[in-house]
Amino acid sequence: MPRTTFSQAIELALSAAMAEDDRVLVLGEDVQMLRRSLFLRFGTQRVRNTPISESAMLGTALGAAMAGWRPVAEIMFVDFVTVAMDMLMNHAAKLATFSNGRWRAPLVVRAACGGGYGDAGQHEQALWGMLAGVPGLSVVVPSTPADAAGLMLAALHDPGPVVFLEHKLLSQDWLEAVGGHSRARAALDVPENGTIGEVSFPPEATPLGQAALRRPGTNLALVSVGVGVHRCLSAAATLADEGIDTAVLDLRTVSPLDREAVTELASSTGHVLVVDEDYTRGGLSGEIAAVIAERDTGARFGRVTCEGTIPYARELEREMLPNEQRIVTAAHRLLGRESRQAASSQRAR
Amino acid sequence: MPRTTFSQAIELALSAAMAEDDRVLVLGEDVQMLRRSLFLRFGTQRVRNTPISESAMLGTALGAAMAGWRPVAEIMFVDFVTVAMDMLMNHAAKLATFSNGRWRAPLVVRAACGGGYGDAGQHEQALWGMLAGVPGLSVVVPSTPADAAGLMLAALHDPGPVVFLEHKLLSQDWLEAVGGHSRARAALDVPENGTIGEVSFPPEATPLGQAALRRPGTNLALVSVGVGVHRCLSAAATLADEGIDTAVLDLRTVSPLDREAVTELASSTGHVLVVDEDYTRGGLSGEIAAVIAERDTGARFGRVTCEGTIPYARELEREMLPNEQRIVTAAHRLLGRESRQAASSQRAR
Amino acid sequence: MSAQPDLRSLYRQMCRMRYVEETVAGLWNDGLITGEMHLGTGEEATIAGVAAHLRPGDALSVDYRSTPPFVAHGVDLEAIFRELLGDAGGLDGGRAGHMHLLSPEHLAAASGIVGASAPVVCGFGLAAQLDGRGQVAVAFFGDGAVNEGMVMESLNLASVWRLPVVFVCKDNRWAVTTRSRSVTAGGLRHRARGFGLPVVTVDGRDVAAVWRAAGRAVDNARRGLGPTFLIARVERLEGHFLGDPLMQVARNTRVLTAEVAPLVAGVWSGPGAGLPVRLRSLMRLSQTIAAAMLGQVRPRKDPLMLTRGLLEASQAAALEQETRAEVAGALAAARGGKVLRSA
Amino acid sequence: MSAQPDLRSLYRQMCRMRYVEETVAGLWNDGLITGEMHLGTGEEATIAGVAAHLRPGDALSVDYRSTPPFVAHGVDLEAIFRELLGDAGGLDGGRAGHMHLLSPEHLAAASGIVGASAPVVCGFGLAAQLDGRGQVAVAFFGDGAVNEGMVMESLNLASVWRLPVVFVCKDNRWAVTTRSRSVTAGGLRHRARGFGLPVVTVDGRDVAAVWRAAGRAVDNARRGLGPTFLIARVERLEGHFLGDPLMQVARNTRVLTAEVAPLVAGVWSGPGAGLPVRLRSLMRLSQTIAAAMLGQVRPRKDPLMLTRGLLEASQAAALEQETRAEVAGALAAARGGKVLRSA
Ligand SMILES: Cc1ncc(C[n+]2csc(CCOP(=O)(O)OP(=O)(O)O)c2C)c(N)n1
Ligand SMILES: Cc1ncc(C[n+]2csc(CCOP(=O)(O)OP(=O)(O)O)c2C)c(N)n1
Ligand SMILES: [Mg+2]
Ligand SMILES: [Mg+2]
Repeated sequence: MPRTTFSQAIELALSAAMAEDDRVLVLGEDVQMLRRSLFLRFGTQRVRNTPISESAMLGTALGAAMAGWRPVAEIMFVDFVTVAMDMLMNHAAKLATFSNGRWRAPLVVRAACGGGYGDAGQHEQALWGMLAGVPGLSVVVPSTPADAAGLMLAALHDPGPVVFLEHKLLSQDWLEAVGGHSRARAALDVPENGTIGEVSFPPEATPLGQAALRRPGTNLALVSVGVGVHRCLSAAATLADEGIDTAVLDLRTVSPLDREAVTELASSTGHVLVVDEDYTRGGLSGEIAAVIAERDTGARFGRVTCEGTIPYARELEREMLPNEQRIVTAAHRLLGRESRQAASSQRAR
Repeated sequence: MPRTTFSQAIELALSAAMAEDDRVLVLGEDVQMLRRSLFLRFGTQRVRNTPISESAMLGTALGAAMAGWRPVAEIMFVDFVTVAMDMLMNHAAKLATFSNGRWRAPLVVRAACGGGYGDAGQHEQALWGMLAGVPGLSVVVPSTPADAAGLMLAALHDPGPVVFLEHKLLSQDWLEAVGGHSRARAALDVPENGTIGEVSFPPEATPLGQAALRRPGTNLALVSVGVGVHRCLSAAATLADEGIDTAVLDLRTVSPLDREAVTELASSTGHVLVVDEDYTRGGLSGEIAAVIAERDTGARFGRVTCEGTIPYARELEREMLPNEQRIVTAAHRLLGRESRQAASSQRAR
Repeated sequence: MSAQPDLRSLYRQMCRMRYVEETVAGLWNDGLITGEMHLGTGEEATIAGVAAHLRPGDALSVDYRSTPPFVAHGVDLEAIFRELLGDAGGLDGGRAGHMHLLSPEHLAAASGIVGASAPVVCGFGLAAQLDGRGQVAVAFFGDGAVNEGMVMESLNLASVWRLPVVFVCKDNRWAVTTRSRSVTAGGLRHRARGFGLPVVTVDGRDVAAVWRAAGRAVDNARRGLGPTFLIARVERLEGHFLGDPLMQVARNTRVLTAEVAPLVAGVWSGPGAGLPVRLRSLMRLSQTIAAAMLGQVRPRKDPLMLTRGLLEASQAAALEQETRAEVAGALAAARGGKVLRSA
Repeated sequence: MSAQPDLRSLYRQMCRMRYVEETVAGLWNDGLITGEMHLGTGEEATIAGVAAHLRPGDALSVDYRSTPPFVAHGVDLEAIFRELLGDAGGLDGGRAGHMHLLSPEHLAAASGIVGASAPVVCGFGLAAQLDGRGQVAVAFFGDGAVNEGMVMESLNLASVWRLPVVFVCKDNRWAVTTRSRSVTAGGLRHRARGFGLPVVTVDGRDVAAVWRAAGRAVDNARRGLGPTFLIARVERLEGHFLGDPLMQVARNTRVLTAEVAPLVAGVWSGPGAGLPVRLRSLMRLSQTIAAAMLGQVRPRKDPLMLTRGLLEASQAAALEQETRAEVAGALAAARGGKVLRSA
C-alpha cells in the first residue's frame, strides 16, 4: 500500500467520492484554493467558495443535503462552528427525529481541530465532546491517514449529519497554513505515525462507531482519539518499560461511541485512563466514566484532559494539553490508588 | 417569610440589585413587556428591547460588562443561544484566562430552559451540560423560588459570566407565555413546590457551587437539578415506601459543580442515580460518573436522562424526559445490580 | 404563467388555510394541541399568492406559522391535523408538531428558530440551481427575522450565487410585543437592497397583487435571473401566538384594567428611576397596548374579507362551504381513529 | 479637534506600528512567536488616522491584526513584545498572544474570530453612551467580515441605538485567498447604507484623508449623533498571514513554477468534470495568483512611503530613527530578562 499523508488521504477519499457520485459537493471559505486539486478536477459548480458566513454555509449545505445532494461543508476550524451551532444542532441533527426518520441530511461538516502549535484557546479547541453531546450528530476524529481516508468515505456514505474533525498536528495542509515555515523552529510535537502512513487505494470505508485497539495490554487501558492516541502510544511504551502492560484504544469516532470496546477493555484491564484533548467537562471523558460504571466493569477511572482555556505561551499550552508526561504521571496515580480503592469499596458495602 | 412564585423571586432579586446598583441593566427581546415592572421602575435606558439578534445582544452585554456595567442579557429560550454561542464561549468565557485574570465580564445570561409542555425538541432543551462544558462559564439551574432569587443575586454579584437558566415548568411567566390558558387542560406535570415557596426579603445570595441536600437517605442518592429535583423527591417518597432510604441532592449549579457533596453522598449511600433532563451525552451525568470514579467512592452509578431529540407528541415527550416512573425503575435496576457488580469487581482485582 | 390570477382558486386556498387555523385554535383551546401555537391567520393572501406559482419539485422553507404554507403547498390535511394532535399517523409521526412540520415529498420544512428558513432555502435553491430543471425555492419569514444574522448572511449568499430563491418577508409590523420598526435600522426595503437584491413591496392582504408580484419573482428565479426579496404587508390577526397576553389585554377591557392598574401603581413603587423616566416607560407600554388594540379594530384588513369582496357572493359561499367541508372531513378523519404507536 | 492633521505625529505613529510588525515578523521567522501571525502592515495610515482621535476612556475593539491598533492606542511596546513571546511579563501574562490582546486599562480588546469586534464594540459603545461623558468606541474589521452575521446584527443594533461607535472596515479586497468582491453582494457601501448608517469611503493609505474622515465620525459619535461606517481602502503587504503560501507563490517564481506545474498537470488527471470546466477552474486560480502578484508590484501604495513623501526628508528620517530606537529598545528590554512564571 502506498504511503500517504493525512491530508492526501482525505483528498483521496473526497476525490474518489466526487468522481463516483456527481452529487458530492465541497463548499466553504477559500476551498477553491485550499482544495485546489479538487477544484481543478470538479470545477466551480462542485467546489464553491462561500462568503465568511458559517450559518448560511451550514444551512445551505443542510438544505442541499435535504434535496438530495451530498455536501461537504468546510468550517475552517471547529472553533468557528460556534457562530453556526444552530444550523447544526437545532436543524441538521434534529431532522431525522422530527421527520420520523423519513428525511435525512447526508451532510459532512469538515473542520480542523486541536492545539499544540501556539494559536491559543480560540483556535485550538477540540469541541468533539460538545458536538457528540447533541443527539443526531456523528463525530469522527481520525488519528491516522488510513482512518482519515476511511472515515471520510464512511462519512460521505452515511445518512448524516457527520462532523469530520482533522487535527491540525496531523494535517500537513493545516500545519503549513497555521505555522508556515516557522514550524520546525517552533518545535511542534507532531506525531509522525499520524501524519504519514499506508492507505489502501482505492480507499476503504472505516465504519463509524468502531474503535481500534492500537496496542494490546493487560494492566491499564489508555482510551483516546486523534493526536491523543499518539501521545498514549508513547506513554504506553514508557509504561511498558516499567512493567505496566498498557493497552491503547483509539475510539476513532466520538459519536457513535464504541461502548463495547471500552467495556471489554475496562473489564480486562481493570484500569481506564482517558486521554482527551477536549475539556475536562467537554463530555467525552465523563461519558467513558459513565459507560464503565453503568456496565459494572469495576474498573478504576482516571483522565488526562484539557482543564481550561488554552493559553498562548508554549509552555503553558504544553501543560494544558495532554502530553506523555501527564499521561505517565496519571497512570501511576491511577494504579497507585488500588489499595485506597479496595479499602473504600469495602467500607461501602 | 412571604410565599413567592419562582418568577416573582427572580424579579425580586433583579429589582433589588437594580435599585442598589445603577450599573445593572436588562437587555433582550421584548424585555420591556416581559419585565414590565422593571421597565416601569428603571426606564428605557436600563431595560432595553433588542432586535432579534442574539449575537449582537450577547456581544453588547459582554462589551458593556467589560466596560464596568452589569448586564443581564435575556436569550428567551436557551435553545436560541446556539445562534450566539461564539460570543459566549469564545469571548465571554475566555476573557479571564486571556487577560491573565485582569479583566472580567460580570455578565448574566438569563434564559428559559427545559421541556414538558409540548413544544418539542427545538424549544425544550436543557443544554446546561454543553454550557458547563466550557471552562470559564458558570451555569446555575434553580429548583425553588428561594434559590431562583438567591442564585440570581449571586450571579449578579459574580465576576461572571454566569448563565442563569429558569425551567419553564417552574416559571409562571413562561408557562403563561408558552401554554397560555390551555395549560390546565394540557395536563402539565408542574411541581408545585418549585413554582411557589418562601423567599426571604430582602433576598439573600445562594453561593454558586453549593449543592443542597433536599432529602437525606442512606441507601441511594438521587442527584439532579431544576425540575429533575422535584421528580426525584416524588420518586424518593415512593422508594422510601418500599424501604429504600433515598437521598436527593440538588446540585443547584451545574458549574461550578459541588464535587464534595456528590462524593460524600456517593460514599455514604454507595449508589448514585443521576436524574438529568439534559442529553445523556450532554455532559452532566457523565461528569458525575467521573467524579465518583475519580474519587474512588466505590459507588454504583446509573442515570435517567434525555436520550434523544425531544419529540412533540405528549406521550413521547413524557417518555423522553425523566419522570418518576423512569427514576423508580432505574433505582430498582441500580440496586439490583449489586450482586453482579460485587462479582465482577472481585474478578478485576 | 397566465396573466390574470384565478381568484376563485386563490380564495379557495385561502379558505382552506383559514379553516385549518380556526380548527387548530379550537384544538389548542381544548388542550389537544400543545406548545406555543403561532397561527398564520392574516397571512393567507400572501401565502396563497406565492404558493400558486409553485410546481412539484419546488421547495418551501418556512417559519413557525407553518400550517398555512403546508396546506397551500398541497400537504394532506388529515396528516397535518394528526401531526398537530401528536398522532402516530401524523405527517411526521407526531414527532415534529406545529413548529417543525417536515414533508420530504413536498421538499417542505418548517422551523421554530427565528430566521432559520433563510439558510435552509439557500440549500434548496442551490440544489435547484444545480439540478438545472428550473425549480425554485421559497422562504417565508417575518419582519423581525431580518435582524437575525443568519438571515442576512443568506440574503448575501443567495444574491452572490444568484440562487433561484424568493425570500418572502411577511411584514406584520410586530415581533412578539416589539414594533419591528423600532429595532430595524434602515427599514426592510433598504436592508434588502443592501444585498444587491431586487426588492418588491406589495400589500400582502391583496391576493391579486401578491400573485402578480410573486409570479414575476418566481419566474425570474426559474429563468436563472436570481433571487428576489418580496415584502408583503400582512396582518397578525391572533396575536403572536394563541393565548397571547397582549391580545387578551387588547381585546378585553376587564383584562386591560386588571393588567394596567398594577402597572400604573408601579410607577410610584420602590426605589428606581425618577418619575419622568417612569412615565416614559408607562407611555411606551401604553403605546404598545394601543397598537395591539388598533390592530383589532381593522377587520377590513382581513385578507379573506378583501378577497371575498372580489367574488360573486354565491361563488364565494360555495367555495367556503366546499372548503369548510373538506377541513371538517379531514379533522373528523384525523380524530376518527388514533393511529397507535408500535412499541 | 484641530482642522489640520499633525503629519509628523501621524507618521511617527505609523513608523512605530511598522517597526513593531517588522520585528514581530523576525521573531516569528525565528520560531519565537507562534501560531497564525497576521500583520497589519499596509493598514498603518488607517489606524493612525483613526487612533489619533481617541482619548483616554475611549474603547477599541479589533481583529487579529491587533498589534498596530494596540501600539497606536498607547499600549506599552515591551508588554506587547513580551506577550507575543509568551512571557509571563507580557501584557496578558503570555496567555493571550497576538490574536487576543487585551488591555483593560485601555479598554482595548482583540479577537481571532472574524467579525467578533463588532458585537463587542456595541457593548463598549453602550457603556460610553450610558456613562454620558462623550466617550466613543471604535471597531476595526476586514472587508470579508461584513458577511459574518454578527457584524450585520451589530451594524443594525448600533444604528438603532445610535451608539457612539465608529466601525472601521479595512478594505484590503481580500479574505485569505478569496477576492471579497466575489462573495459580497451589493458592495460595502450599499451594505452599510442598508442599516441606515452614514457611510464614508476613504483611501486608507492616505493618512490625512483618514484623519479628517475619522475626525468627523468620532466627533459625531461624541456629540451623540450616532455611529458611522468608515470604509478605508488598505493594503495587505504581507499576505493573509506570515508564511502565506499565496504570497510565496506570488513572490518567488521558483515556488510559482513548483506550485503551478502540478496544477496544470492536474487539469488532465483523474475522472471528473470535462476540460472546459477544468480550464475555467485553472483560469480562476491563475487570476487569484496574478492578483496576489500584482499586489506585490505596487510599492507606491505603501502608506508609509506615501506619508513620508509629505514630510521633509530630514524630518522623516529623524522620526524613523527615533521610533526605530524606541522599538529596538522595547524589544531589547522584552528579550532582556524573561519574567519567570511562579508555579
Ligand atoms: C433565534 C430565535 N430567537 C428568538 C426566538 C423567539 N421568537 C419566536 S417568534 C419571535 C418574533 C419573530 O418576529 P417576526 O420575525 O416578525 O415574525 P412574526 O412572529 O411576527 O410572524 C421571537 C423573538 C426564536 N424562536 N428564535
Ligand atoms: C468565524 C470565523 N470564520 C473564519 C475564520 C478564518 N479566517 C480568519 S481571517 C479570515 C479572512 C477575513 O477576511 P477580512 O475580514 O477581509 O480580513 P483580512 O484578513 O483581509 O484583514 C478568515 C476566513 C475565523 N477566524 N473566524
Ligand atoms: Mg413580524
Ligand atoms: Mg480583507
